[in-house]
Amino acid sequence: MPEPTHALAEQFDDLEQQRQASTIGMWVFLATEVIFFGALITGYTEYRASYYQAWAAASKHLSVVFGAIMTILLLSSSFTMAMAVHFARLGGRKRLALCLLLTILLGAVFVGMKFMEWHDHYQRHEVPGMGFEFPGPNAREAQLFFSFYFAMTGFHALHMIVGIGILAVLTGLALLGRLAPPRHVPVDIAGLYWHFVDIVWIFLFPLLYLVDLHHK
Amino acid sequence: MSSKTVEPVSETPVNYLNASFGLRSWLLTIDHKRIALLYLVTITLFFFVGGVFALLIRLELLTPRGDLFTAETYNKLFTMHGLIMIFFFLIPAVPAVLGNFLVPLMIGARDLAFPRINLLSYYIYAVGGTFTMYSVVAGGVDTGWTFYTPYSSTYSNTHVTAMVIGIFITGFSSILTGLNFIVTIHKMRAPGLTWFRLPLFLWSIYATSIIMILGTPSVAMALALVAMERLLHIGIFDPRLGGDPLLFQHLFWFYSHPAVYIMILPGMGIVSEIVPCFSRKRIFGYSFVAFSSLAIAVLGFLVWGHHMFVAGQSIYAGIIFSALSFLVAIPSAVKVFNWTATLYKGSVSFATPMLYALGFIGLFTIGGLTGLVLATLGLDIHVHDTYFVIAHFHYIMVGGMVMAYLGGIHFWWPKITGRLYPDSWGRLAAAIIFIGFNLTFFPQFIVGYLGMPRRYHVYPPEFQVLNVFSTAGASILGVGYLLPLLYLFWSLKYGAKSPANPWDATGLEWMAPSPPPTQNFPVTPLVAWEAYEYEKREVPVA
Amino acid sequence: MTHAASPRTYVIVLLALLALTVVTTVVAHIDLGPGNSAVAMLIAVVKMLLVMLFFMHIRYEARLTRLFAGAGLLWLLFMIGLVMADVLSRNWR
Amino acid sequence: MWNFPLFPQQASTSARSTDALFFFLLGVMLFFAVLIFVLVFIFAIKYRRRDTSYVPPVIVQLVSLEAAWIAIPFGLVIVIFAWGTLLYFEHRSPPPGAIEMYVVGKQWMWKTQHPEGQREINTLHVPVGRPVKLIMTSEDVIHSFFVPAFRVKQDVLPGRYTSLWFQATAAGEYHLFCSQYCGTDHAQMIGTVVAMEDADYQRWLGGGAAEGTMASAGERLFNRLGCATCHLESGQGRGPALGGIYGRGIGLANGRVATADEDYLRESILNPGAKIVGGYPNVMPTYQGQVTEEQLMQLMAYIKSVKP
Ligand code: HEA
Ligand code: HEA
Ligand code: HEC
Ligand code: CUA
Ligand SMILES: [Cu+2]
Repeated sequence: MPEPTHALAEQFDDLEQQRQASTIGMWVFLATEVIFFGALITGYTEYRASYYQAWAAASKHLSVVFGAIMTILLLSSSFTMAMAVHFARLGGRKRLALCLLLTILLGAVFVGMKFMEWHDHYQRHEVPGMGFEFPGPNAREAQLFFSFYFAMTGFHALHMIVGIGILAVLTGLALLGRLAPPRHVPVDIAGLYWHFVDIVWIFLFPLLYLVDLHHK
Repeated sequence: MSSKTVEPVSETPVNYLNASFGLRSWLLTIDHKRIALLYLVTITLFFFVGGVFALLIRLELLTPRGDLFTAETYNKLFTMHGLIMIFFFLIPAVPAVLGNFLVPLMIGARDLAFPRINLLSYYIYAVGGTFTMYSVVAGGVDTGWTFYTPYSSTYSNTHVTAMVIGIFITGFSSILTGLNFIVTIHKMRAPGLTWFRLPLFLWSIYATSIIMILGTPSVAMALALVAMERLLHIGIFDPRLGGDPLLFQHLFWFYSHPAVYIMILPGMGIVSEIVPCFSRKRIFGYSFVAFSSLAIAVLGFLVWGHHMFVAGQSIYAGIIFSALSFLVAIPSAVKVFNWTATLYKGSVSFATPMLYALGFIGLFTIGGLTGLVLATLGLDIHVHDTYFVIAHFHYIMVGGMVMAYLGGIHFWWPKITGRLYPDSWGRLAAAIIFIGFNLTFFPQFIVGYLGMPRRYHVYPPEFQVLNVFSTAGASILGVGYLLPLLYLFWSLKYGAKSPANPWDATGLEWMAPSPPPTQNFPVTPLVAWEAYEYEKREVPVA
Repeated sequence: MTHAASPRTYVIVLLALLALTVVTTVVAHIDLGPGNSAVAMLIAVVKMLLVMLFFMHIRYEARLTRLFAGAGLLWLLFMIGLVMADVLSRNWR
Repeated sequence: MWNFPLFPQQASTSARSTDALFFFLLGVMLFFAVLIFVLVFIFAIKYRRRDTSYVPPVIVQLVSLEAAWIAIPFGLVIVIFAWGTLLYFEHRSPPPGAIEMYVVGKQWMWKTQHPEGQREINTLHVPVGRPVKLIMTSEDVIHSFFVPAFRVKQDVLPGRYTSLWFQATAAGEYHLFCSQYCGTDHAQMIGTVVAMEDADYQRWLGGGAAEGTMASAGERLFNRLGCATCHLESGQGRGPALGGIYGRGIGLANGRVATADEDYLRESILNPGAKIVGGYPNVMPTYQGQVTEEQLMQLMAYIKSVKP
């Protein structure tokens, strides 16, 4: 979407109205995203209830340490994002760009690690539909777990990549000085999106990595 | 910023239609009124495509044998009829055409909150439609509009993936439209226009938008998973791989039941505008009608399992869903009673929009009441997946919603185009549609209770007579639908010029000139009155 | 313009989030029976609330914004709740 | 040509109770439809626009009226709901002692088997006056077993059992439809249910099946597949004794209790690791892919027949 030349689009009366509209619009959008991921989580919940043992066994094939590090990365990126929003409101151009860059970096490392993990699964024949192998009696249900694992992390990673793209554009704009108040609202909005993607992962981490770890 | 155009006085004042010319100015417009017209054209196209499929269905069912089409062809016909009618016609019909046109006008705004997103959602719709048409042209889809797994995910070898992608994409158009309306109605109302001064059309569009944003993602995900099962051969719903095919049905109906309220609420909104206008009376029970829209939107989310009473769902879940389905019928009842009461002691005229609105009330009542039969656990066992269901939903969707849509088009046509259409032709078409409709679908209640299953292209001969009625009705219906197309087109060139407020109706949209200028209102209006203050207006000569 | 939290708050929230991540990972290794899932979800909800309240400024936003933030979650509960009502009671007689 | 039916035959006990409720609803529907039509008609005619100087009165709302038309439909739907739910329970609870017949749906035919061993395709013979319970599954996609004259219908799912029951009340031949869309020849997945007087039915059965009763066929399978090597009747084998387990609560290794219904037995055979019986090791091999749906049903008939 091209940036409006004026800070105020013509359908609005004042900047505050415009800011509120954008913010509410984003929250409404996030509500739809909740249901989007929610459909997956619902399926996950049903099968986890039906095939608990298989899912516990399959979950042990994920690396908790890896997952925890990724969680930490993503939480930190949320922090830098919050700082970006902070500086955008204050009008610190360089600091804004720096925070955005840090956020992109953390996010990119997260996605990179995700790809590494997927690659590992691929090498261990843990990708459903592609010569899936699983030791033990529950191979069929474990494959179901991995189907959900890939769908959930896949859609999450897709959101991350979109988010990184948005932040990259914003970084450019920030450096050009085009996000100075009162035109900082796009940073607010992108921040909401980024935090939402973070929240999704906050749930995916225990759902996927932490099933029944106490049983060996 | 609002330009300082003075109230136009010249012969052809500048309006949104003649403000600029050329294809570009239409295809790249961000004016909500022009986008509404883009939708109008596309949706009409889809309606007639879906209608041709319907006629072919009816033609095949004229005889009990499968003499016209093969089984595969027939299965594709009803699938594509259902998909096109639902996703590409009825769901966007009122919100995207009339909603887009009217929401800013009715609240005294210059445009929607996000005009560019509005254009984007039109193009998303167009891209989704392209995928769908591709899969139709490439050979079609035979899963039924419900895409039940495992048939759709592993057994069907038609173009399911392309179709599913088309619907997935179109879903986002719906989401963005709903988002835009919600924000606009919250944030852009003219000063003085409080919630309880809003026209009821806006309440129902608001309720519809809630369903659009909270329901659509569920079906999008369900269909994405079907596509993944087909493409990657992973098991999500496939019972051979441990999956549960009922999970798909849950995710599908979590959207698709509320979606039936996407398809009816805006129609109810239209009727709530038309009935007071042509009775010259305030609507009876404004706040009850307003809140019943919200009640339908919220409760409507909790009843989806009534499509699964015999699907192998738990009987206890069935009981919950049945009870909630009855609850959601109450707010609809409230509306019907309030519209009826509005007529009482009114000054009723029978212009074309009013005929459609009255038709809506009657046919929606029949369709809704038969919904009670379906919601009754013990009875749905017998009538599920028979023509009784087909008749139920066509009564609501065709008898109800298509009627309301046509009523709305006729009501606001002078505003949209600045032209008047010949009212007598309008009334004739309405009558033909009413008769043709009942002849088509009433026999289906009987044949349904007799036990004729849906999605059958061959059937036992004792059902034939009733099917012949139905086919005869459908051809009358077809003529009825063709008429408005002709005379509305005619009116574009030859119709008399319309004044700003031909019906002398209340509502901000009628204060703008017909057709409105691009900016809608030169100065933001200040609202100091309630909706439907017809007692303060003159009664136009009938 | 709404005022928002200070960087100091952000740091505290980040530390809390990191601490909770460690806690949830450690607790997962302790046998609590069915309590494990409950604790994991509880911690996730707390983390979500922290992010929403502070990073996403829900604390400082208008009621309307909170309404929509809550609506998505409520609807998700509808979905999971009624689907599970079916799944869990399917084999009851 | 004009003697076409307007109402379906009533040929089962549930047909009568279903129609009773339907007629009640028909009454409710007629009442409201007529009420609305008549009111709209009368108001529209009586208050049609005659005089443009007439200003209709302002009636904003009447809370008592609103309350009435919320309360009355509410009361009515409670009655309908309760009645419908009772009927549903009747439909879903086969009386004890019902004859158990087995149905397998596949694209696009119905395969049925009687406990005595007779197999049929697209037909099902049943006795009049005795409750019959169908235990059904599908080999491929979802189908639905629908007999309009009996007012019974139940979807048939792959990987699971569903059931329905009826008691025919009149001898005759009735339509059997597949009512869940299942692909190309969905409309041809039809058949006949033949209800016969009990004596005729016994005579029909008397033809006898070459392979003996379902239970005996199941017993032969039980031995051939090696089940008998572990599941000794004495309970001393590697697996638990199976006598009398059907319908009982089984204590599982994970502390929960599962009811040994058809779905449980099916899962125990195809996916034994899913629910382990308490006190036994998880050593039973899976029989996934080695037994057909019909053989599973025979095994099940056998397990049900074994006395404790
Ligand atoms: C716009 C579309 C629309 C609308 C508004 C409705 C409204 C309702 N529908 Fe319908 N329905 C469909 C479209 C719609 N439906 C479709 C498309 C299908 C089939 C899908 C498929 O399988 O392909 C379907 C299927 C369907 C089923 C599943 C049937 C089956 O497959 O076995 C059920 C079951 O409960 C049902 C119930 C209801 C109910 C209770 C209402 C209620 O909301 C109706 C409320 C209205 C009234 C009740 C009338 C007005 C009231 C009065 C005049 C006062 C008297 C009232 C009382 C005494 C309560 N519908
Ligand atoms: C908005 C939704 C909508 C609309 C408007 C319609 C409109 C019509 N529908 Fe449809 N229908 C559905 C939604 C809709 N339907 C759905 C969801 C299904 C279920 C699909 C499934 O099972 O998966 C269905 C299924 C369905 C069936 C059941 C098929 C089966 O189960 O085997 C039938 C059968 O009669 C039917 C008939 C009709 C008819 C006659 C019309 C008429 O109202 C159409 C009228 C329109 C025209 C006639 C076209 C306009 C005129 C012309 C093109 C001019 C030329 C014509 C002449 C001069 C005669 N529909
Ligand atoms: C290698 C030995 C072995 C063979 C062969 C075997 N089973 Fe089993 N079976 C077991 C054991 C051990 C259990 C208990 C643990 C469990 O539930 O998996 C069991 C459990 C069962 C149960 C559940 C019993 C209950 O009390 O709930 C059923 C039913 C069953 N088997 C049927 C069969 C059938 C039918 C076959 C042959 C087609 C078969 N078994 C073959 C060892 C075996
Ligand atoms: Cu089998 Cu339809
Ligand atoms: Cu529904």
